[in-house]
Amino acid sequence: MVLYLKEFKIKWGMVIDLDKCTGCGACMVACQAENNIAPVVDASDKRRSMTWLLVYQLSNQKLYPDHDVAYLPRPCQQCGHPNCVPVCPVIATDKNEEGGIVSQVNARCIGCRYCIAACPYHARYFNWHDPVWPEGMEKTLTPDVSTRPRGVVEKCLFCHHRYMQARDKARVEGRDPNALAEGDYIPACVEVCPTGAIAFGDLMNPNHKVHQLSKSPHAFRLLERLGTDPQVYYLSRREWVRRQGDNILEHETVEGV
Amino acid sequence: MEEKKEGPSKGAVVVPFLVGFVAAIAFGWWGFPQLLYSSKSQPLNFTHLNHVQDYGIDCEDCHYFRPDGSYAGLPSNEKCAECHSMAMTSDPDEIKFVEEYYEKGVEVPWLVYQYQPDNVSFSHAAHKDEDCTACHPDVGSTNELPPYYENRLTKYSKETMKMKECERCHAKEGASNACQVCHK
Amino acid sequence: MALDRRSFLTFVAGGAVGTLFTPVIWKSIDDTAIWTQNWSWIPRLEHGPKAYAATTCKLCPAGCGLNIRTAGDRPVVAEGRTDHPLSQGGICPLGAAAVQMLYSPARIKGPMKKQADGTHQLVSWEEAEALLLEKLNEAKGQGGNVACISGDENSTMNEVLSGLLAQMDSNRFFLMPGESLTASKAFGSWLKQGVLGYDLENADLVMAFGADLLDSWGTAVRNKKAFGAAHPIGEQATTEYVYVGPMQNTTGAVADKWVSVAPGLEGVLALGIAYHLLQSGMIVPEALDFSSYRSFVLSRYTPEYVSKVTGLSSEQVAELAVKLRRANRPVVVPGSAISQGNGVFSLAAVMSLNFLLHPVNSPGGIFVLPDLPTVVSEAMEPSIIRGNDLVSFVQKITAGKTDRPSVFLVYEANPVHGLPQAEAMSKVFDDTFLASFSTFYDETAARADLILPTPYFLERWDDVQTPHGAGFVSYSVTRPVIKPLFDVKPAGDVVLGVAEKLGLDLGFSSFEKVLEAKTAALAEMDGFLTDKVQPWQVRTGASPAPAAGNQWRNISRGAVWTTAVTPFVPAVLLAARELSQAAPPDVDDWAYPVRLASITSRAHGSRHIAIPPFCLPLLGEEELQGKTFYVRMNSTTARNYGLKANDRVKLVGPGGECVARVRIFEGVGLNVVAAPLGFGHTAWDEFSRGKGDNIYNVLTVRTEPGSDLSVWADSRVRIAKAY
Amino acid sequence: MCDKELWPAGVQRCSLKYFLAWLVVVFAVLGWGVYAFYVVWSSGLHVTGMDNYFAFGLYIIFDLGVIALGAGAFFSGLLYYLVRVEGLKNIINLAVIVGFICYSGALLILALEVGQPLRSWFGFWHPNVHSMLTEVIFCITCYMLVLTIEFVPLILENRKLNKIKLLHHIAHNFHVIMPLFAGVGAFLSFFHQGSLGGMYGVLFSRPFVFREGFFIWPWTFFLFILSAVASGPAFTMLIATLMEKATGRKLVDFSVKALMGKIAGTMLAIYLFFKYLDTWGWITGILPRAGLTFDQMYYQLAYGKWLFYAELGVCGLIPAILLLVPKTRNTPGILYTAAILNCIGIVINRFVMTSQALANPVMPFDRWYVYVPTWAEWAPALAIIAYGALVLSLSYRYLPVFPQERKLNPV
Repeated sequence: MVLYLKEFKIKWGMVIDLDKCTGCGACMVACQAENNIAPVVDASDKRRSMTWLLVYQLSNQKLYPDHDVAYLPRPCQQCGHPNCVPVCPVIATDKNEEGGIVSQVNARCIGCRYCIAACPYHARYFNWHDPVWPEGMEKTLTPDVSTRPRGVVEKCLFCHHRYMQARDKARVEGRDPNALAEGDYIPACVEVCPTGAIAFGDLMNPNHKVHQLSKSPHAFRLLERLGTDPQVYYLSRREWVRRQGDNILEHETVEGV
Repeated sequence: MEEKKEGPSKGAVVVPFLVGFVAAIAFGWWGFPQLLYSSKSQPLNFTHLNHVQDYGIDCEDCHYFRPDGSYAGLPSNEKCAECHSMAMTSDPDEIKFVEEYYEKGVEVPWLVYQYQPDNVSFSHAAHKDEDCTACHPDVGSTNELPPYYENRLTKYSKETMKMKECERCHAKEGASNACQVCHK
Repeated sequence: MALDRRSFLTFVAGGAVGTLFTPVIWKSIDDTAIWTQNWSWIPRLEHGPKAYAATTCKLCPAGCGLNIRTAGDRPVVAEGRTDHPLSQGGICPLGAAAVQMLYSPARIKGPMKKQADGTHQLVSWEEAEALLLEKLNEAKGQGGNVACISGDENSTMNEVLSGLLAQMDSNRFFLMPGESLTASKAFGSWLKQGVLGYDLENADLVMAFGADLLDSWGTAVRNKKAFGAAHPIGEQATTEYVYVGPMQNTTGAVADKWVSVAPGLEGVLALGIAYHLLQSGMIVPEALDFSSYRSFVLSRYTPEYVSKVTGLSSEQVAELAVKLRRANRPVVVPGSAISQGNGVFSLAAVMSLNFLLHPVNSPGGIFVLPDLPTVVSEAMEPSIIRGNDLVSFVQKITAGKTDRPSVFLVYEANPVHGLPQAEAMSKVFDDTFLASFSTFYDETAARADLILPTPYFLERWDDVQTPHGAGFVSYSVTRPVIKPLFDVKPAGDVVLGVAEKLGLDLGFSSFEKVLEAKTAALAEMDGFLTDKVQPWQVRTGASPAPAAGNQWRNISRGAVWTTAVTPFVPAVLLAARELSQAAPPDVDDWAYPVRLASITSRAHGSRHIAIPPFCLPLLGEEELQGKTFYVRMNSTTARNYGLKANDRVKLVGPGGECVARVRIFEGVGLNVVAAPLGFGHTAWDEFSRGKGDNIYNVLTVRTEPGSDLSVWADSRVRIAKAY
Repeated sequence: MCDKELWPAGVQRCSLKYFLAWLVVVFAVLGWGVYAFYVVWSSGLHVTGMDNYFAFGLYIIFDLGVIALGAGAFFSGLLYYLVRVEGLKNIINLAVIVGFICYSGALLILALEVGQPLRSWFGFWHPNVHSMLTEVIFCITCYMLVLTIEFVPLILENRKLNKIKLLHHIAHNFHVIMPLFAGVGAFLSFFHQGSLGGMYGVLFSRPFVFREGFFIWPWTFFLFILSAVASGPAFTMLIATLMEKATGRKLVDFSVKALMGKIAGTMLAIYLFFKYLDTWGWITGILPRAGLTFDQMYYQLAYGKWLFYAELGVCGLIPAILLLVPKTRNTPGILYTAAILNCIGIVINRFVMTSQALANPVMPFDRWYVYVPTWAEWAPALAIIAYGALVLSLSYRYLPVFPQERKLNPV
């Protein structure tokens, strides 16, 4: 069933330390501001809200006082083997660019939502409403990310525009745009995180921190056994957290998941 | 044979058909563009050639890369006012710049022939070795600014390069044609 | 040829075929699709060069540095500032939403006067200032019958306001209630010239009692940075964080250890730990009242007693004591989860652990942070301001024990919504002239007779002096990054102008000049800028270069000033007398059997800021549904009161009640209900108005024996299913 | 006023007044649907019950349902024109009309379903050849053309139209080449029925619907074809019966209905054989490999196990037996009941594959949600049914749909 596999020399990836995430949500706010997502009056309608980055609360399901919680920020997992890409009938989404970011071009999207059905992470969002900013607030739109009309699908792109800007800066400075140093390109959520719970870099580059972190015995990926091969890794020293990263049958044991 | 007699003569069929055909062709290729595009002129006539030839200003003095890698496509009022904070001649366009724009603090609403949609992020840095006129009209070697045609439906400039053209060149040059290389 | 039907049809057919060979259809289809990228009701992007402006956040007291990104002079995004010691590149959700708040629909567009029908009408600044002048003149004639409430603990604005009051012979200047008041009651007798700070950065064990260190308490982002640095990603932690508090809030969730103790009982546990430390021979040589403290603790806070009251086992308590004893540089942080309403007992009990563990001013422990010099003539001393108890004052007025001021000035504060027992407390504004200096149309502005809108902090000059909970002295300036969008005026300028017309001399003509003078006054102290060396690094041996050059120029452009100077502390008092008098009784309250653990989170705004539009998506499905908010309790508590998940529940306190839905959350202690502050707004805008209920209404104020302080962090309620 | 000269020769129809009154009812329902179209297109899909969990809703379920039930057209055509099952001659016209209604209706609903209808042509211009949906878009559109071509000669056989020589010739020649279109139609139909199933089967990140398969086609590809073939003839037969009840006239000989029942029963049995195998493989293979159990796939009432037993037992095995045993099949009441159960079973299958597949949380910390359609979804669905009633009413009144009608209803 593998229709679609492409290897890249650069693979931008995140490693999120769930033992450091306080669930404060600064990343979610930064994401909205950076990516020109319109605020909505009733954001409690979670099934229609627009949260490219969403912080889930995980529970170890035990009663007080043995209870424990963890927060899991979920950006688009930028799967190495994305299910959303091959199903798109109009190539509005693709995984074809060096860096391995799954693209989403709203101008091409016809809004069939097949990709939303395909994504088990709920990382894709449909514009149920036309975006509306309170009067004047549209002046805070950044020039970097286009506004989207209703009726199209959108998602986290690892702040792809920052990647483009970093490449341009490298070009103007006479450096190789294909050999960015760690820190040249960082998504907004990573930048603001007050506890530094998110590391970002090239998973293929041994000089980047994420390369080693992704190999940690405490590292895991969401729903790894489905074969989506995400470029987002999570870290936790707590076994119950690692267990919740994937569906586990009762008799199955999880070794360093 | 009988059926043919009952029917109209060949000419009676062919002539209206041809008239309709030709009319449609004429409308489609001549009338339709007139309807689709509105013609606009630049707010000021900027004399590129004079600036380059008479005052020895380099293209890069106004059209330059910022240190962060972005491209300052058009000079701001401030840049122009380095020379034109007061009118130096009686040229009406120069006076208009000073009075209508600079002194009022309003940036000149230049019409960019090649303005790309919001969903496109064109990197000038990546194309800095190309010839500007490969995409832009050659305004630098004349003192006249050509008219600007705006598509009434899409609101884009008629000259805005279509994706096909970008893709063709990228393919030729071996550059990536992945969507997000240009789209944002 | 006549045009009969047949030839017309043939003509049409020809036209149709011809059209296929023209761009008409194909171009139209294509352009229609392109048109959908460009719907006129969806805003287009505006381009412009990218730039940054460094400033300091004023949305909560934590004083973080913000880097405001602009695109062609438009502020677009708030980012962190790596050069600011209070945030070090980090940012909280409220700060991240700072730029968009510029255009909040709740912004006040210009000065407003209350009409007879209770609505507000825009007026000119001349008229507004004339009215303020008239009212202040009346008050001046009545011997200074004016009071002021400031919601900004850290601004030099407090000097301007308290200076005005002082020159009108009034000393009724109050801050919104916070923990510096409690500290002042507990240690004010010997700590005259500063506050206590916590050197988290150099500690190897951080134990927070109540204080929600990693969300909203004190210098929240700096605390998180310290936590983050001590927990390098993917590596073993270098500093252990222990949270002693009522629930697995942000701090409890991520701390290395969570010890569940109901609100109000933190002090009991602390003295239970102190018992073990004292048993092991620890002493506080510099404390004058050590022996009475020692005998009080050893006689009363025996392991059995503490275990009975807190519900923790004796082993658990002993284990915490061992942790503290074994650590090289432990620091204990007292506080309440809502940064207010804490009693002297709780604070002094927890703080005594610090005194036991190490001398004051030792790295990784607690430091005395000196106050900065004041510049406005007759401005109240910071230590005096910290000791003024607003809630007691309001209670005295409503009880008729003191006279009601004829004029109330409220600066960047929202007492109508945010005082404990808010509904009852706000009656203090009946029959007075209430003037509100506010950026947003909050509940207090909605109630005010006169609204004097202040510029948003991105539009004005302001400053932040050492925030509560900091570990070091700091001073940084807030500066305008955009011209005011509306007809607003800096409150400092308004007050200085009115003072002048009142014939008072505060010594300055504009607030900007006050800040310049403040910056100049810093030269009295031996300070440095934090561009290369951070203040906590100085404590472990780094030596900074003294601040040089034009101080105002540097600081007004974003530089942060700090000093490592600590005042000499001859002797300390452990507040043994207050501890023994204020100790909570052993009996339980059966009328209000459930302990209320209030929550504050920066995701819900702050004391004077309602939840911003961009923070709404942060509220989970079980925090807010439509207009109803949720309170949390564990399944045992819920069962005891016949409640299930999603049931509507009524919380009744002695002073008020509110309705919420039940969220079963096992991270809350037994018989505790956790409820968030910051909801139930009635003014503001559509984004925050009418969502949830105001928990401030069910908070219960009691007077702590011994300290005479108003306390409500340990409020209790009755809960029952609501229908 | 009378429209008698437009009726097919030698048959009786109700009075025009009656007919118009009936049309008023039909148009009322249609009007409500048209209003829903307006609301959805002008304000967006937030008026539906769909959300970020339920990317597909009633629109897609309805489309899948009618396309499956409309499969009677291609399968009857295949059997009649290519396999030469002569008995089908008497119902083939109706099968074509029902197919036409189902497909055109489905396409109309699709125009609602996409968020950007003005861009829907991108599916042809910028196709992604890997996407099953691309296959669906191409095949459905092409098959719609074929159905139109198959419908045209029937229209031209209207008494008035057929008098025009040219139209008469066209109709005649169309009939001659009809086997070709039947073949093309069958080919297209096989593919898009399959691709619709394939759309779900390829979702390897949705263990509820993911299936392995043959080459690029997951097993659901073939199961959808078989299930459509099993329900289509039953549905066509039921429509014929419904029309008989509505008009009070005998239109098709019972033997034809029984033949349709036999075809449906046979195909249903074949389908169920594979479906059972597939389900077994799913429970013992795909689910455990994804770390899931059968029990985790069901939730409360809306997505309960009753759906599983209803689909594969009550509406699967039972109608298959009833349709295969000659004795029960030849009893009209049982035949109809079995056919209805058969159709319900297939609709349940399409519902489960769509709604339950999306409701089923894949991330362990995620939860179930229940999808409830709104009026904006029911109205267009009802409107398509009304549209079907309209087309059938007009066709029945003015076109010689049923060759046996004159014989079965002697004047």
